[in-house]
Amino acid sequence: MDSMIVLTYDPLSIDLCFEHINKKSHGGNCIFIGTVRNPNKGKAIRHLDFESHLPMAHRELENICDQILSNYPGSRIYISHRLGQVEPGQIVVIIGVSGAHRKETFENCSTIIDTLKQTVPIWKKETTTDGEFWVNAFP
Amino acid sequence: MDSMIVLTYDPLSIDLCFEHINKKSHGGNCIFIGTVRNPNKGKAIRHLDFESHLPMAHRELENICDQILSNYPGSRIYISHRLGQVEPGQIVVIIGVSGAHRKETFENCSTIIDTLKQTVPIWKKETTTDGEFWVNAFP
Amino acid sequence: MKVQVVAFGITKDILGSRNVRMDLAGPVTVGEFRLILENRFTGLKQLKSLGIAINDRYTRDSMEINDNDEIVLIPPVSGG
Amino acid sequence: MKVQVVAFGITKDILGSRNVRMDLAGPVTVGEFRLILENRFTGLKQLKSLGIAINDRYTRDSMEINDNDEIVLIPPVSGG
Repeated sequence: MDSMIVLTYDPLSIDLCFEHINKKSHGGNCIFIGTVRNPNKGKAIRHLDFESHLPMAHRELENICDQILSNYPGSRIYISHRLGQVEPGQIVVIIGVSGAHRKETFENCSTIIDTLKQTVPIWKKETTTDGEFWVNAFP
Repeated sequence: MDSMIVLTYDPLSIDLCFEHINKKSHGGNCIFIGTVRNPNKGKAIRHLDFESHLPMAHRELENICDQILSNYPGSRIYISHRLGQVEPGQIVVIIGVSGAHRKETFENCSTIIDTLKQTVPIWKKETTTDGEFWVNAFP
Repeated sequence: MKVQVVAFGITKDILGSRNVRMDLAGPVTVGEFRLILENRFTGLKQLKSLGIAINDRYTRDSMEINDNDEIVLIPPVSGG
Repeated sequence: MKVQVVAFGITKDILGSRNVRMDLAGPVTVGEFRLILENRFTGLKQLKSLGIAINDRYTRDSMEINDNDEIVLIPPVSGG
């Protein structure tokens, strides 16, 4: 299986990501790890809450993987995103890509996180010392 | 300490890398992991052997870190490279970069591994089923 | 015609519930449905965008809504 | 004038040893030293490049070598 997608309320694991993407015929593995930043844009973050519409999120993430695997056959991809409440410093998202050439692993890993942020039905609510805010909801 | 450099005969640890670079004020962490590829360019690899001139390698890696930290103050950088004999599938190098913005973590991580391969006094000998070869020695 | 509306993110707060059952009079397109919804829940008008999926597929405004469709509200996403 | 040569990577195989002690007659630049070395160890001529560091600093060919310098041979690097 060349791609693995994990949407979970449990803590994410970088080791599981590397275990999935590491392949003897590949020399390069790029992993992006997004964590809860505090402060964020000047606001003191207490925690974040993530929710997702799981069937559509899975399908959208599979589309992203298929797109990359069709351009870079044999790549391995691991995408995991945390759901529920996440504390400052904890991991929100792990994207891992392995491939024969390191340049493409950087590019594909970067493309996946960019696309995930733009198209995948996952929503983030910030709880700050000033209250609760759904991120990116308003113009 | 914003940068950490580890040149070691022991197995490398992705967890130690993430532990060093993860910082609450940073949201983005990019980690590149290079492993021993087998086969490599059509040759069946038994193992690799790495040696280094440690004082110059450390100084050169510190220069690379200083360069990035002067352009992106507050970034955290972790560079580790394995020495001695390394088997197919095992980790040779781990480069981790964290920063406020994810774009720069990808770019800086990619720059570090490119520069390491070009300038740092580390040498790799391939032991294949055909014999032993110092990589990149001849035109 | 009855439809089930499922609201995520900020739309759940605006509708006051994850699931809202609605009665629609006669055939309605996605575009018309969005207007009906925005009139009933005016907070929706302030969102940066409001995608509508039917039976877990993204839609165009010209698409017809059918009886018993599950309509998912997709406010601006913010994963990662 | 005596210098200590330290050979890494393929240069260790060509010199037959990690450390080689050499006697040089009179003042010698890095460029001249490279020629002396390549004449004694002809395999060095085939390398893609051969950097020379003195006391752990990279050098230019015009630099003078001093008595008791440690001279490090840097064949093409291949880390990562």
